[in-house]
Amino acid sequence: MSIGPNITPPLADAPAADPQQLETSRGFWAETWLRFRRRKLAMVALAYVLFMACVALFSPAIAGTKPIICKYKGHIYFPALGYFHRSWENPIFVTDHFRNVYPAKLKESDPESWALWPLVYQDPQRRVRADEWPDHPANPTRDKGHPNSLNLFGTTRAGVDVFAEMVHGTRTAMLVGFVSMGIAGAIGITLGAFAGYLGGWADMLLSRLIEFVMCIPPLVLILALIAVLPHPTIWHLMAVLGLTSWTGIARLMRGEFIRLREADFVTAARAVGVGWFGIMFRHIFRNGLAPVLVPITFGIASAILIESALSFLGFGAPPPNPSWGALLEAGRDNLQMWWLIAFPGLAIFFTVLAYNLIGEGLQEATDPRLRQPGN
Amino acid sequence: MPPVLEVTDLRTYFHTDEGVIRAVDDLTFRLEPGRTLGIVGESGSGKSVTSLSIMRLLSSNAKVETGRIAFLGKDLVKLPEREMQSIRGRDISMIFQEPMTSLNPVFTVGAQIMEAIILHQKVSKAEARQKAIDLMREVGIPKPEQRVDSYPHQMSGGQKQRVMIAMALSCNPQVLIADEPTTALDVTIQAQILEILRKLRDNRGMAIIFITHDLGVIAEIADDVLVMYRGEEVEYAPVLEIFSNPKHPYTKGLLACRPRLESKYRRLPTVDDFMQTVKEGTGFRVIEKKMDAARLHHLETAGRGRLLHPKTELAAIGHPWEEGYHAPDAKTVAEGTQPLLAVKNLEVHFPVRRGILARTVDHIRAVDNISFNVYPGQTLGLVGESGCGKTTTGRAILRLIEPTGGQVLYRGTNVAALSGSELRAMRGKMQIVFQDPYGSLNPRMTIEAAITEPMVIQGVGANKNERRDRAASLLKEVGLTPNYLRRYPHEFSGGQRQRVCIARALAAGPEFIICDESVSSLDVSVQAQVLNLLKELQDKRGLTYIFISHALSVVKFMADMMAVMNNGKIVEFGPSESIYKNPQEAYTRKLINATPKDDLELIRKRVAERAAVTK
Amino acid sequence: MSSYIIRRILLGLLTLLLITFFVYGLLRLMPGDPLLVRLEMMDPGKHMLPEDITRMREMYGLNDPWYISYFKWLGKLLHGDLGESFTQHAAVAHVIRERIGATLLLTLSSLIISYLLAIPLGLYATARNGRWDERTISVLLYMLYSLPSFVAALALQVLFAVQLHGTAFELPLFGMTGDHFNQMSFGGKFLDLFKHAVLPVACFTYGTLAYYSRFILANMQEVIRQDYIRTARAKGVGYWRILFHHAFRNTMIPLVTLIGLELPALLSGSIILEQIFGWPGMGKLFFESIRMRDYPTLMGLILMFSVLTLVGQLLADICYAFVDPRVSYE
Amino acid sequence: ASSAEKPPADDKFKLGDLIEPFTPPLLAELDKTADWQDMPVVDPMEELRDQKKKEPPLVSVEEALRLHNDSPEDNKKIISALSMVPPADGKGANFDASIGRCQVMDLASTNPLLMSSFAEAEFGDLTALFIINFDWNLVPFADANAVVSWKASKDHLLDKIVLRDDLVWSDGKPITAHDVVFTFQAIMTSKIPIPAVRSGPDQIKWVEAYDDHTLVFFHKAAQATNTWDLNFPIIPKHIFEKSIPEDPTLTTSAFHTQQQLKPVVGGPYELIEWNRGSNLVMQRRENFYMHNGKQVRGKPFFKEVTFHLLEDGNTRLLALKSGRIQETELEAQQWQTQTSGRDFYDSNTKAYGNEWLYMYIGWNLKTPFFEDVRVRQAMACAMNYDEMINDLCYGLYPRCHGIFAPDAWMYPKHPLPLYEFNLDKAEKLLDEAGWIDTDGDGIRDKEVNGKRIPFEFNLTVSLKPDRIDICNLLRENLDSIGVICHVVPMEAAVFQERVQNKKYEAEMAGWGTGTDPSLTSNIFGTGEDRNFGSYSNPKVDALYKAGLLEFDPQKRAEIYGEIANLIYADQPYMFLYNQNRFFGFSHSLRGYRFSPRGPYAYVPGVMSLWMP
Ligand SMILES: Nc1ncnc2c1ncn2[C@@H]1O[C@H](COP(=O)(O)OP(=O)(O)OP(=O)(O)O)[C@@H](O)[C@H]1O
Ligand SMILES: Nc1ncnc2c1ncn2[C@@H]1O[C@H](COP(=O)(O)OP(=O)(O)OP(=O)(O)O)[C@@H](O)[C@H]1O
Ligand SMILES: [Mg+2]
Ligand SMILES: [Mg+2]
Repeated sequence: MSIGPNITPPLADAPAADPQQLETSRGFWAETWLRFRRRKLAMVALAYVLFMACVALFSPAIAGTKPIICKYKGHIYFPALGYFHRSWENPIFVTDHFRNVYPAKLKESDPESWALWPLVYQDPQRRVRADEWPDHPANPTRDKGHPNSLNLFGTTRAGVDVFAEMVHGTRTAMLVGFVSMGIAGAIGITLGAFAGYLGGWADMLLSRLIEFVMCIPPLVLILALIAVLPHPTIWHLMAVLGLTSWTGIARLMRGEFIRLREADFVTAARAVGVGWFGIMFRHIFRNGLAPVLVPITFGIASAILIESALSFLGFGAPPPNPSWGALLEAGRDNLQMWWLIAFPGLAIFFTVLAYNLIGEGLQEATDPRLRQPGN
Repeated sequence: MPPVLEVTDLRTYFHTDEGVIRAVDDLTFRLEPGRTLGIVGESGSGKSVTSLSIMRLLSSNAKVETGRIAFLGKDLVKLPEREMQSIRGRDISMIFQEPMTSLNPVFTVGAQIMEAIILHQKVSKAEARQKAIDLMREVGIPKPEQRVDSYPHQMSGGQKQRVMIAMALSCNPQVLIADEPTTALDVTIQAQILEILRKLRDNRGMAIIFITHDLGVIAEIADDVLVMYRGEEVEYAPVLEIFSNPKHPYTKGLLACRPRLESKYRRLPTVDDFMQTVKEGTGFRVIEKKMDAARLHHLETAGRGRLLHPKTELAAIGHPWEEGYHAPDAKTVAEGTQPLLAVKNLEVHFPVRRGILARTVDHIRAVDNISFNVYPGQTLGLVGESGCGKTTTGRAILRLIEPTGGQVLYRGTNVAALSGSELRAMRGKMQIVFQDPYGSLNPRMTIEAAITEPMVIQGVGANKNERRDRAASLLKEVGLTPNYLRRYPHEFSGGQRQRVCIARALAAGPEFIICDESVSSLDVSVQAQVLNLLKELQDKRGLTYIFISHALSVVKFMADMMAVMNNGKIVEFGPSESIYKNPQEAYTRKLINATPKDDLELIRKRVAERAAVTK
Repeated sequence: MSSYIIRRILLGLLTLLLITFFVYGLLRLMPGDPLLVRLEMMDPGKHMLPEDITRMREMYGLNDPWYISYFKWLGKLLHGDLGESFTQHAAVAHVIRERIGATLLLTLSSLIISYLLAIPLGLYATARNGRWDERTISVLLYMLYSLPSFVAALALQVLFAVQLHGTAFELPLFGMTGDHFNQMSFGGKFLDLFKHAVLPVACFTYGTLAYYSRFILANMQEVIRQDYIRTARAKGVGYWRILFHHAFRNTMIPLVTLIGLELPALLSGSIILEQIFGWPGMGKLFFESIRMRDYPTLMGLILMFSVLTLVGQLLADICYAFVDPRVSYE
Repeated sequence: ASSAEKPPADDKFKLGDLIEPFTPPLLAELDKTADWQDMPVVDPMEELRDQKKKEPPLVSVEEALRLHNDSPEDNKKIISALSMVPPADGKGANFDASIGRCQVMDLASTNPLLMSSFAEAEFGDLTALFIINFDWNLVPFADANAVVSWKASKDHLLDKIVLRDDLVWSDGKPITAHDVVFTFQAIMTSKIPIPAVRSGPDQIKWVEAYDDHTLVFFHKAAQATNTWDLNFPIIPKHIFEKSIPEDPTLTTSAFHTQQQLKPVVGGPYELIEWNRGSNLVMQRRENFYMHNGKQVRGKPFFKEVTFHLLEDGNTRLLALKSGRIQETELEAQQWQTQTSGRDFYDSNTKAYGNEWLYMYIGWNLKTPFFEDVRVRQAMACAMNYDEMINDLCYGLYPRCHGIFAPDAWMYPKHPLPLYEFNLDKAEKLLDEAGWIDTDGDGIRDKEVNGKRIPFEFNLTVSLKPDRIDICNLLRENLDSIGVICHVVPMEAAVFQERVQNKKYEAEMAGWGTGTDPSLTSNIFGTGEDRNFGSYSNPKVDALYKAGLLEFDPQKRAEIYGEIANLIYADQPYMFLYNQNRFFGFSHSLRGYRFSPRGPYAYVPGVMSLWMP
């Protein structure tokens, strides 16, 4: 230590202090991530979510009736992409009267052809019928589609494979949750923060806005939007969900800001000359995270259920669109077919669990008081 | 007599990302009923951790690695939490070092005291309330009937500290651990508190562990003294022994560098002038050192003499310039210089609210029509009874509280009229070190972030690395090591946090700083180091300070001009030396007289008194 | 404070005006026509004659632009008249009044029960955070959260109304009151209502537990590590008292916010559960009114929800100042 | 409450303002000129007893109750055994019994004039008084419980009805011809919002009460449907005479609110309790069947009838299984999967009836896609009917043969063959119609008005999963032949608006049957109200006109049969299936039988239910 008579003036002419053993320090969020990584359960949950994201991304390769890749009449095609968008499936298969049944037709129309098939020969949008695939009887319909070796999770009333539907439904489930809660979180946190921190007239106005949005029944709004939007899509649905569900987050955030804006460290930050933005989002926000994390984590999960309810109102993806919620809804009408509820229900449960574990982990990771190695 | 508390081989370590911190390493002491153990030591040497280990209130990353803490024969380390809980408060109670964060913000202080009373004594609510009021009166809180219903944030630092004391005393414990209980108290109140403690000790046989930096206080109250340095015990002996015949170089250094009202130094000596530590494996070795003459000369002559107000103004405030009366190197500010800060008729009133509709029934005149000037390069000392409005004045100057009335002119511009961005720019130049360092640090920001933030705002330092290096050197300046940069506020000791706050205030390169009790939790050596630093900066760059403190010796050392506040008003204002030499107000005189003395005579007298009592 | 409240109430009225105006616009924008959805339109035998449709359109004020209709509605409202339902053949006020009791019985008891359960659960979770018992409980709660209420309702119905039929534990399958309710004694009425309410309230409640208790846990964790908790422990305060008294009080701001947010739900009921249990609540009414584009009823309901929402927010804001002395509204 | 609103002066309430002024001749004059012919006056219960005598039960009651309803034969046996009614003296019937029934929808009103839903119709059957009614074959007659005699003039322009003098309202006041006149006038009042009941009575020119019991109806024109116009419920004049002008809505004034809860009725039961949204209790009316201490009409079988509002199918089934209700409608999958076990058959049985209710996919002929009949025929070939019937409909519904059911009297003698699933044929037809994939994107297209448009259309459907599944099946097939069909489920109101305003391309829906085939003219007649697809065929129009004026049943049947064939050939609709309705009954219930419009939409209907 260089405590001595020759006190080095700290500023102006301060020499670059010995930079040798100073590690570059991480930011708050980087450190949060570091602490998050130590929480086993949270990491397992995160892995689960990532796994689901992979399932969503590679769903056509997991379950489908269209080859992932095939060589047909001298060209290479990727018909499975048709599950993402119809136009990505080459029209040649329509022109050649494939009628969406590839295995036999491929051989029949071009004996030279070969194809790489998805893991499970099942379609999320239609029933697989007899003789499409060797030794593959038609999918059972009505209430006969108990889970079996060909239909792992059973089939729906119309004979659509539940496993395939769930695999492909992961896409919607993930997307809806993240996008809608992303929007809601962003709006809610920002407006709540402004209202709470600025107080006074800004609060009065923003709070009225919050109340205003709160009072609009979403059902009415959605139906009214149907009048305006000629073809509502899943993206509209996510936007609407996001734009209507931020009010709670905003109120909670506002409450935290009201509480924390009087805290001494905020006064200290003001004294240092930190601007309002810095105070709000560098100083207060990270200290008021706890109450909003909960609605956001639960919101991500419940968006999955809301999505199905809304697509049932004709808002969002049209019917053959595979979705967990739609399966549950179908199960509701026919409780005998327990598999329609059990599997999506489990998937939703795991998702709720995973998001919550992540939320818990995140909350604990943002608390430096819990900083301790190996925990 | 069997000891009430016996600590043997205590080792408390923190396990952190940065590795193991040996906060307490192999500590042994015993405490007998009716006796006081004073613990002194370097800031951050593990005093608080020791007391928290005894209370078993350590944070979750701390662990008592080895050792035994025997309370009446029971080993507290191994006691089930249930039993421990019944010991806390009733048998052992504690006054925490930082009263600001240790009080629950949503309960009135009265309720918090009453809870302790009801918990340990069979009394009704009304009785408890009465007792709480009595206790508050006893610890010197004015108007306790009104104050019981105050919330912590409505009280001054010293008042909160007294609430903590009242709370700890209310339980009538067998052992009282007082962790720097008087840092925020002015000397008169401090004397009063010490008196209470003494009485309790003598009448009830309460054993006290008294942690403090103020050797004067140690001299007044302790029977034995434990000196700690870097988590280890370096000396443990009866008080007279320590003062009359210190063995360890650290103790010697400590005794040598305590500031005295009558000291002549321009710079203060630190323990480093008396010893040197050498790393040795995981530990360290201390080598004694003698202060050389050159150093002593430097200490006595470095820097400028006192800088007083312009003569006309001195005359106006009743301290006309008299040649020869002042120190030979004292100067006055040139006539006609514009004051850096002019406070005119400043008033801050807090409403007192009652009832469901929270109607304002009265006002607390925290700052009541005060005016003064501070000239560039000057240090204004602000002293006064706890709760007299010092902090409020400081905050009002920076417009952190909107004043009820009056004006604050900074370089002639009215601070109240500044817009948001102008104000922010101005705040780069004006800084404040808060009285409550813990509360004023963002719990979720590393101190690196805390210190570099003002630099970013004021555009100091070109990039991240440069700023970090600057922060590191600032930390060194205030006596902390740069590898603390990545710690969070809660991972520091009280004194360390205080220094972090000073470093933060210095970071942006201000020209005017308000230091609100900024060195109260520092041991004398570190305190000296920090004070030296402040003076050095003043010399180099002409900084201006308002220095708020209870320690008159510190104020006298630092201040050119001095203001004495009482009840929100300035009762005396003038050159600090004149005021010390010749206090005009009875209140000022009382303050000066109550400063604890630590000369050997006095200690001997006290020891003799004690011996008589314990017989 | 009182001036704050008065100001808020005045502003609230303005907000209400804006909300109703906007929502009225939305209602009229919704595709669908209250006359075209009427069942008569689909009746293969008797159908509404075009002249009649025109006549009724005139009568219902559907020919006016929506803002004119809005002001007409508002004018009536100022006389305390909510108008007449298009589909229920009764005054809107009457229709709503008929449902309020049933809805409140369901929602209020559910709200109270869920907080009564969730608070201890949350506190318990705080105390035992990370241990196996807390983990088990929270996983169970998440499981309940993901269990669709229609499944739970059916299971409970089968168990209590069918399997336990004839035993002392039998509970009614549906409805809010038994047959000949009006002839029962006061105690009998109470018991009857109680029995009918058990299953719906249970279904209404279980799903919320996970959310509330997790919410409480999250906020408690923030507080439990503060220094003042250490002070309380040093005083020798018992662990549960620390949790409940010292820490919990400090989490009140978010909790009060949450309760304020939940307040309007008191009158919104639940469509699914009301359908399953044949409960004459507001959820069904609202849904039916939307389905039938019954504008007056919808406006009546929305006005009520809005008032409740505003009141909820106002109460929460006022409560902030009570639960946290640092918050003031001056 | 709204009485504060003062109507404009010229907007005064006037009873019967929609009736053209007319001075009826004296009765004696009429009797001279009319050439009265006797019309049937029937006691519906008696008729049912006669019918049962003609068709003896196929099995005994005990056997029927033991049967599992797994085939049409079983169904027939069960119905034949359990549709028995007690003898005229009521022997064997338990007159103290009460019945719990369920409704899927709440009543909106208890006023018979405001009746619109199924539940309201059933309530009307139990509580309201009708003069003219019809039986399970949809044959009209005058109800002998109310009428002494019914005569019609030979020119079909007059109907003379003499009421019985032992009829009283539930408040004891006699029911007279003046009540009928008053009701007619009320129906024909523009200020009174009577949505549906007015269609029919509006074809009546005048109703005159010549004395307390003698009524003459004057028709506007001689049409085969004239008697149907007399099928409206009667309301008490003494109750409404004063209150209607004050509150023409019939519902909102305090008096009317009270009337809603305790209406004065003329039917066999009266309302004693109505909890909106939950239940409704009716009690047998003493003064309906007793007059001056003498029984003058058949005693209604139940002491009390309760309607429970149960919207959830599972709850309904549980309620039946646990004996809380005695009868409920079943959903198809409940019939199929949840009512085959012992837990159901132990105390219940089930039965279904073939109804004249068909589901279709309707094309909007005004869109470029469907104006060509070949395209519509191609569509008809692109539906996998077998899968639809066997898988999606559980094999429970028969395929639809066009607008009339095969067992209807107006079904064509020589029906056209049904379309079969044949994608190759569909592709051929589409090619012929010019829908060819010219740009090689896999979607068929065609140049319309100089613009090339792809064959991509929306198929709107309401939010019913079974219907969505069927649309989806079509979508899948079309997709494989290069036609893009988006299935767009829509909320009911949106659906109705889009369809009724003809803003759609294709829709899936269904039609039930009216009482007379001529009623379908407003669906298929050019420019008619409900011709949402803008179908137009002059031949069909002409035939509808002829059918209305034809009084000979034989010839009428031929006319409508021809209409059915023409429409089937033109395919404005893709005809899917006839939807049956399924019911579960408690073992204790007897006397149920079905009609083409469901089990109770005729007389005696609900009144024939009883318990031993
Ligand atoms: N939670 C923690 N995590 C890591 N290190 C800690 C923590 N709390 C304290 N320390 C470290 O432990 C050492 C001892 O701290 P302690 O609070 O006992 O000091 P102290 O002697 O009370 O000092 P002061 O006089 O400044 O209050 C210090 O170096 C401090 O940095
Ligand atoms: N927010 C507030 N509401 C009400 N009263 C307050 C508030 N803040 C401070 N006070 C009161 O104002 C007076 C002055 O407080 P201040 O903090 O300025 O004292 P101080 O001189 O700094 O004392 P100390 O030396 O103890 O810190 C005290 O009596 C205090 O109780
Ligand atoms: Mg300490
Ligand atoms: Mg202070």
